[in-house]
Amino acid sequence: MLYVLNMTLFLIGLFIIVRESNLIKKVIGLNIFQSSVFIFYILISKVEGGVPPIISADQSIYSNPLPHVLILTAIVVSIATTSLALALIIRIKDKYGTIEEDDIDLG
Amino acid sequence: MSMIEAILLILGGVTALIGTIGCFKFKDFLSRTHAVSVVDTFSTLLIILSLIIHNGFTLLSVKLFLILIFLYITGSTAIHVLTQAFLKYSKKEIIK
Amino acid sequence: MTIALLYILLSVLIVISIYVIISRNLFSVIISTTIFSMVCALIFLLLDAIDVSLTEAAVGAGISTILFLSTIRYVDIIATDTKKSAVPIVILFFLLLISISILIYDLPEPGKANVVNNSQATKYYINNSTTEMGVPNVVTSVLAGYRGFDTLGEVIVIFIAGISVLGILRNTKGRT
Amino acid sequence: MKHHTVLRIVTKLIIPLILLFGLYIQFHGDYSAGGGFQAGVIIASGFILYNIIFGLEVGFSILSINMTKNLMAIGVLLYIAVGFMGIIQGLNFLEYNSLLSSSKEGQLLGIFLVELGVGLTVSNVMILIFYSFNNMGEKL
Repeated sequence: MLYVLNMTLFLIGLFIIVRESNLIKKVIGLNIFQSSVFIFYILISKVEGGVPPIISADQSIYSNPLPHVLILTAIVVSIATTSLALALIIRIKDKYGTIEEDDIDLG
Repeated sequence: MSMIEAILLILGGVTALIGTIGCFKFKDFLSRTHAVSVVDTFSTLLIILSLIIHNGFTLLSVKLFLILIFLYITGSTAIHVLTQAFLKYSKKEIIK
Repeated sequence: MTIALLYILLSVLIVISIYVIISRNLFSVIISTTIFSMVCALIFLLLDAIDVSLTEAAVGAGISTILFLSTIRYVDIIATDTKKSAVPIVILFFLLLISISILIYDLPEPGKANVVNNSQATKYYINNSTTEMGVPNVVTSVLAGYRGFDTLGEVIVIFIAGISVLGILRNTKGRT
Repeated sequence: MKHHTVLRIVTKLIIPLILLFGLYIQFHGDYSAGGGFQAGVIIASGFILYNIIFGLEVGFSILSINMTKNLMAIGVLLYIAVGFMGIIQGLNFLEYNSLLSSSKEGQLLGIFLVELGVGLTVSNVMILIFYSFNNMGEKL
């Protein structure tokens, strides 16, 4: 059932990207979409009865560290790509005078 | 977990809940921030005190104490700045 | 207990994202995105991923909010309503949700996925991190040691993103 | 923000704490949660707070745009240089065993240097993005 809630979040993010015409809200939808994927990765890496993957003498079961590494770098890359998208939005506002997708006049 | 820790923890949670209810109940901006800030200070004190008693006198307790001091400084400053911004911009309607 | 808390937190995330759909004020949308990131950090903490939680709290609630707020200085704060009809998209997405939910029943329950933990690579990392590298935190040793080449690529991606932002905004006037 | 006395004093008080916490996260990452990525972001947020409160002109006198450009390139170059140290001594790219006489200490030194490079790059890229968003045009 947790996966179904997670996938609902995934589809809400996709919905915002498809329907909204405001570009900033589109970027926020992309962030929600990414977050749902991150949560999915971390959900499958949890091991029952495990502890955080820092080795100590009196523990033998640890959660899986490999998805943590992948998501750790993905979060920092996502902020870099978000800032690139925001820079492009400022450039679009500068050139066309609006950030509503429907109102941009390409002609 | 001893009795004192449990009582402190529950008291902290209840006071935080009261502050949140006050934030939604009051009509005026200034009384809302007042409710949140006063109750917030007390509930963090109770919760962190409970955790310090639970850990005993170790390095972790010192770190928790530092967290308490940091929260006191930044939290009160944040409420101060919010109120200043309200007093300055309330007539101009910066946020519609 | 943890599972019940996870249900509540994921429902909070869904409520926040529905608020993002409804609200037209970009300022409140951005502040609710900050709350979204903090709740995400809490979920990661509950699922034993402390490094990821720290990163999400610093990046999502700190830097990301500052960048979004810097951007809405230059654009209108109120978003106009779209003319597109929501009905066909919602129907399509409900069908998609039902089909995904059917597929998801093949996945193991969260926490009981020994399938993942049995992989040879993970076992090797956990068993040999202290003896080979002397680093108790397995995430650090995998990030910088075993998978160093991967991290090099990520760092170069961040570097290129910084250069690109500089190049795009250099020719922009930034009229408010 | 010249007239916000409380804000200025509190900022002066907590910026050293933020930078100290960032350095702790950077150098204690081997033994607890942390590492280059998180530390870079935290240190960058400390600098950004300083720039917001005291103004960009004062911020530029501490860390100018040219300095951030150079430092972020130095971070990536440090990472690649550690990788090439292995090739010079006849091993694979990014193999840290040869950095010191004992293999385990070589690994520790390699991880330390690599995390340092990552932290430099991430913090300076974040500061540079903040500068670009708030100071456009010819000044960049």
